[in-house]
Amino acid sequence: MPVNETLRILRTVRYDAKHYSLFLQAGRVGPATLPGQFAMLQAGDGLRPYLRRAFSVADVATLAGVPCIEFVVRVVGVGTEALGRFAEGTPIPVLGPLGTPFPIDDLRVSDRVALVAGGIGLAPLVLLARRLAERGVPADLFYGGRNESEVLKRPDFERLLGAPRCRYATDDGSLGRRGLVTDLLQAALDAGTTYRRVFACGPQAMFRTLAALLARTGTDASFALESEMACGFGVCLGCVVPGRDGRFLTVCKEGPCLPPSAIDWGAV
Amino acid sequence: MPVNETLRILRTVRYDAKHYSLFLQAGRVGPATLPGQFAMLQAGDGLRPYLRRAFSVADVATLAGVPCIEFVVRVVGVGTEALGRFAEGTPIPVLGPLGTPFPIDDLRVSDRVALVAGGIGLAPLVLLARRLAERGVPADLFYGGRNESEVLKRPDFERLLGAPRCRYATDDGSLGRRGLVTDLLQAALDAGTTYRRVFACGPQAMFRTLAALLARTGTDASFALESEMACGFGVCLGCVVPGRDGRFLTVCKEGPCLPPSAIDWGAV
Amino acid sequence: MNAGDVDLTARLGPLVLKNPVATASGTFGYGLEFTDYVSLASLGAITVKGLSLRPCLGNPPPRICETDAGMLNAIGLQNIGVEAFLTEKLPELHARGATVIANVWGDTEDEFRSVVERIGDDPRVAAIELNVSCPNVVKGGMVFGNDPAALGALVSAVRPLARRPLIVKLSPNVTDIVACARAAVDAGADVLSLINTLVGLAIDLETREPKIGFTTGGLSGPAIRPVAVRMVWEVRRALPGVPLFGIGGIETAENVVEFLIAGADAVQVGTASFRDPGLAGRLVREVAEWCARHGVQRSSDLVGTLKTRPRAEHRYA
Amino acid sequence: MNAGDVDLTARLGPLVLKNPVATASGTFGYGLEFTDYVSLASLGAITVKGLSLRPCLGNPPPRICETDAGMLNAIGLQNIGVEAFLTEKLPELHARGATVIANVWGDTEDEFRSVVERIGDDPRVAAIELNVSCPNVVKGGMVFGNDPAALGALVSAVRPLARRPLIVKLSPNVTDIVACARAAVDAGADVLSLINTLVGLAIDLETREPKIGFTTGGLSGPAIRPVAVRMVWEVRRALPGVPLFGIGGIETAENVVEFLIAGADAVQVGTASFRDPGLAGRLVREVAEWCARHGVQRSSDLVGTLKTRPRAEHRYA
Ligand SMILES: Cc1cc2nc3c(=O)[nH]c(=O)nc-3n(C[C@H](O)[C@H](O)[C@H](O)COP(=O)(O)OP(=O)(O)OC[C@H]3O[C@@H](n4cnc5c(N)ncnc54)[C@H](O)[C@@H]3O)c2cc1C
Ligand SMILES: Cc1cc2nc3c(=O)[nH]c(=O)nc-3n(C[C@H](O)[C@H](O)[C@H](O)COP(=O)(O)OP(=O)(O)OC[C@H]3O[C@@H](n4cnc5c(N)ncnc54)[C@H](O)[C@@H]3O)c2cc1C
Ligand SMILES: Cc1cc2nc3c(=O)[nH]c(=O)nc-3n(C[C@H](O)[C@H](O)[C@H](O)COP(=O)(O)O)c2cc1C
Ligand SMILES: Cc1cc2nc3c(=O)[nH]c(=O)nc-3n(C[C@H](O)[C@H](O)[C@H](O)COP(=O)(O)O)c2cc1C
Ligand code: FES
Ligand code: FES
Repeated sequence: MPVNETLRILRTVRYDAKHYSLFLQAGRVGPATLPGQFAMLQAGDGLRPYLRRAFSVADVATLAGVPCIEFVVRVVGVGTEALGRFAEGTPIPVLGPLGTPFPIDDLRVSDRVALVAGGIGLAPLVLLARRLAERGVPADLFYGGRNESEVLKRPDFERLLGAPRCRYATDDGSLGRRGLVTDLLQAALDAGTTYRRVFACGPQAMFRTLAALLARTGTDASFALESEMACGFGVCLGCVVPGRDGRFLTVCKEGPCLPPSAIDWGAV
Repeated sequence: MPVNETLRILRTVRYDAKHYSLFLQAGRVGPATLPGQFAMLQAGDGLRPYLRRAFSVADVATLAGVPCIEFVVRVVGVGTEALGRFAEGTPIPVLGPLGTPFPIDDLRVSDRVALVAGGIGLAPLVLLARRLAERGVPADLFYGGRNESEVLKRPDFERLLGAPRCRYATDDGSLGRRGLVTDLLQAALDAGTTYRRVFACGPQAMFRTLAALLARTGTDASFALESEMACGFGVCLGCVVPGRDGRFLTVCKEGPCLPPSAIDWGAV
Repeated sequence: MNAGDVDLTARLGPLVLKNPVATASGTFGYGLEFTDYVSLASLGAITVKGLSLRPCLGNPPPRICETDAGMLNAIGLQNIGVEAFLTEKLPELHARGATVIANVWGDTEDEFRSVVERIGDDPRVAAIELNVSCPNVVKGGMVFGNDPAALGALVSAVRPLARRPLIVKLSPNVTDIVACARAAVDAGADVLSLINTLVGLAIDLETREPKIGFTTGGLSGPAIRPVAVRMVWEVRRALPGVPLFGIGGIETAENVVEFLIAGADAVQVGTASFRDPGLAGRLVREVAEWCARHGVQRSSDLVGTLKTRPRAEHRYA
Repeated sequence: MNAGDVDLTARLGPLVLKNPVATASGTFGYGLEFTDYVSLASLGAITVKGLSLRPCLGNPPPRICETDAGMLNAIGLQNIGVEAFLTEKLPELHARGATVIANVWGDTEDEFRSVVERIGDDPRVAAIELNVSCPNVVKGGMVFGNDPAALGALVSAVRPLARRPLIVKLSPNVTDIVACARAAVDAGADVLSLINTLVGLAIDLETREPKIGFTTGGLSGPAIRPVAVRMVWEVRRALPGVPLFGIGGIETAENVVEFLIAGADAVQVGTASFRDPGLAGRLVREVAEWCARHGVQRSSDLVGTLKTRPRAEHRYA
């Protein structure tokens, strides 16, 4: 049951000119959030941006003892720009948690899963890693970014999953393997690793390659999709992706976490 | 010759919930400003407010040794609200100085003038008082406000003009006489004081009463008018007041300082 | 005066609402999505997503984009169909005490007639609103909405079948909104809603493709409010007896009051519900407070009270 | 590629501009007010305030108000008259190297003809722009602008007298912008400008009076951009050979490029010059930079390059 509340900024941590973490009071949204869910944040009360923006809840934790929600944000336009400039204490209207989370209830300690992140797609995987770790489900991270400095929250992943389980790919080879994150996963699969389920979040191109790859191996998967959203709770019907059955699926409600097999990748 | 430049906020001094002084770097606007002129300030780069807002240059001075321009602002809507909330150092686009200043070049030390302020209409009179003081022209201040706390910059006026020359009227009698500022002036005129020129700024109702009063006594005057402005430099033709001759006068260019005799008060 | 003492009743011909704040079709889902944020019973009315005879899949994405002070949409009228609405949504809406306006559309006159017939005299539907103005369809709405004669013909065809109060929602993409209003009223509309969205286009410069898959989309939000207020005023002035819903860019109680003064008997809140799903409920209270602060006993006393000045002709020097 | 290497030339039939960034009538005075902020010679063109035969006093205030992402105005076409313009302003504009578009209007067809005749073949006037679309007059513009037949008749009457390139500036307050465009072109317009302002209304709630003395005003600014871009695209698609000025809410180089892609050969910057009087000059440079960054050698290569997808009809489940 989503909550419409106003939460104050506790801290903003900048990674580089384009990336930051935004820590808000946890409010009622935080404790209710499952991995893969997101929230709609209003950046200021002006007309630009006009609509709320969607952000995965990256983590639910504490900051100096205060319960908080963390969002990891890449600056791409007015909304993400504005959200990063607010002072500590600024009240931010938050609607959440929203959407269908990653399916993890059926996982057991004997299962092994993969987390695949491309760029800012790391965001929903932090909380997922935390919950899997709490439940003792072993998870391998495959994380691709442009370069070392764009690979974010590495310490968190390595602490939660164990450093040896975290593998990286960068475009320039500055961290891990040079190349694509999907190559990393391919290599692992080729080496005979089998995964009970693959959880992924990243750019469209990554999803496409991954969907094809996983379809070939018949691996179960859940992708945390993105699309432009006006409402975030299933009423504008603006955020849809074409489904296999010819219908359109709402990314905000039926998603964001959807099995790639439900999507008509040819029509995306 | 107006300058279109960006000046940083040096300090914001709040008087009460509705009033503040905004100190900007003087830039090239400051030194060029004559009393009665104004500047157009852009409050943020968003869409609300969309247009710049007009503010009289209240003073040109220094703040901790740094040359500055001061604006005295009453909060009435989004623009005046936003301008008061910016942090020190925020760059503000400023266009100025604009408009026709108060006519003071012909004044001599043997002349005596009156400054009449109603409410936020004090703003342009501070710089005027400063220039008159510099030139040794004696000036009486008549300043009306709702109550004592809405009478702003009293120390400045009293230092520049001499405290005995400053008379106040408040609605509630909390400072000076209870009643209207025009009553104060009326009393002075009735007592036989004659003024070479009356400089005034205030709300419409004050202007009207004052115009009638001064027309009766045949006193020369200059009123710093206000109106809604889109451009501030004579091109939108949005800011006009009806003139005596049937034409419309631009408050931003032919004004803001206009002789009340030029205006068709019946049509305002 | 206290806000609680203000009479908010809005009378729109046969349709009487407990207050003048309703929600606009397509921006409030089927209502039930909002129960976490607002009490449906507290609203003047809720208008549900445009219903067609058969479930409609809608347009391929992208369907929406943000613009300055608004957004474009071309959802393509995706909906579950009138049948599913009546059986799956309406009972719960009714149980929750919502005053329900069924917004309906068709690709053809026949389809319009069939949807309206299907609703029949179901008392759980407070009124039927014909969307003759959706600009996002290839055939369908557009044709009816922008031509007074076609509009009149459509309303005439539907009117005899409509056994609930009939609202016609007008398109603003016309030269003469009064002609459209008159055509709808002459053909039997009980109430008019105005406005629907303005047709707009926004382009992705990198791909040189429209940001909306359908190319153009409907512009909504604060950007269009002055156009909407103007059209409400024009229609009110020309047809003073016709009840009106004002729609377009409403975000605040002041915006509601502006529409009432312009001549709307009630309003519908649209896009702003995306920004804040609890907005419509809050506006009911805030309109009451505004009235109380201004000594207005009945909000209906505000309706059509705009004082205009005579317009001068050009004067030359 | 460097910005300096980009060819910015804009060809609009007989009117060739050094770059596609012009200014819009009524938002750039007579040009000379801007010399402190921008080099007039650097602009594609400047369009001066609408000129009438006799000096016109304009409407009583209030004439303007801000709205969300824009403003309303009803200046009432105050201007110094064509005679004073030609003798007092044009010589200096010419000396400064400005490419001057004379925007003109009249209350009657005769007045339109007389203004155009008075300009004659003055080579210091690069083109004449007919404002048939100003919504702020009681008689006059409106009548011509919103009816294709009246518009065609007016342009036909003026065309033989116009000895400079003739631009017709269209009103967006119409059902069918293409019909208006076609009427103007068939009657001899060399170039079309679109759009003028949308008619809007805003109300002062305390006085219950319109915020604009004339009651309604013309809505301009970013709020109207999607409507303007759509109309440019519609006209371009229907009349691909007709040169177009795109106007409406332009603030950035990206906005200019959007209009070009939609089908405008050049643009006119309006209300945004009030916000920042130096804007138009900066946009010339920024458009060149945008082109350089995107490997576009000639800005005219962008014109009309919108890639649209086929529009699907409604699909039902
Ligand atoms: C469910 C969901 C979860 C998300 N989680 C995160 C997150 O954790 N961290 C993060 O940085 N971003 C996340 N995003 C993306 C984020 O919502 C967009 O980056 C943001 O809306 C852009 O807003 P803006 O005003 O900065 O940019 P705009 O000016 O609105 O847009 C800039 C560019 O980004 C594109 N864009 C806008 N919205 C989206 C979107 N939703 N998805 C993809 N592209 C978009 C636009 O088309 C445009 O090209 C998420 C999106 C969704 C739908
Ligand atoms: C030459 C000139 C000098 C000025 N000097 C000062 C000054 O020194 N200090 C100061 O506080 N204010 C001054 N003003 C008034 C100031 O410009 C307005 O208060 C401001 O524009 C309001 O902006 P806003 O966004 O806060 O309010 P808005 O939301 O724009 O408007 C709120 C209310 O104020 C009214 N309003 C808007 N603009 C004006 C205006 N220009 N004059 C009168 N009423 C207006 C509106 O009609 C509305 O009712 C001056 C105005 C002019 C024209
Ligand atoms: C996403 C979206 C979907 C809409 N769908 C419909 C619809 O199905 N039927 C209809 O009559 N109007 C529809 N509209 C129009 C709105 O009901 C309303 O008339 C318009 O958005 C203007 O109001 P606003 O500015 O408050 O949003 C839709 C609007 C939006 C933004
Ligand atoms: C204050 C003002 C005055 C205007 N006067 C004229 C005019 O005299 N003639 C004309 O053709 N258009 C006039 N216009 C319309 C503009 O030229 C332009 O078409 C319109 O404002 C849309 O562009 P924008 O959104 O960039 O302002 C005026 C616009 C404004 C805001
Ligand atoms: S964002 Fe509105 S339905 Fe998904
Ligand atoms: S404010 Fe534009 S002419 Fe005065």
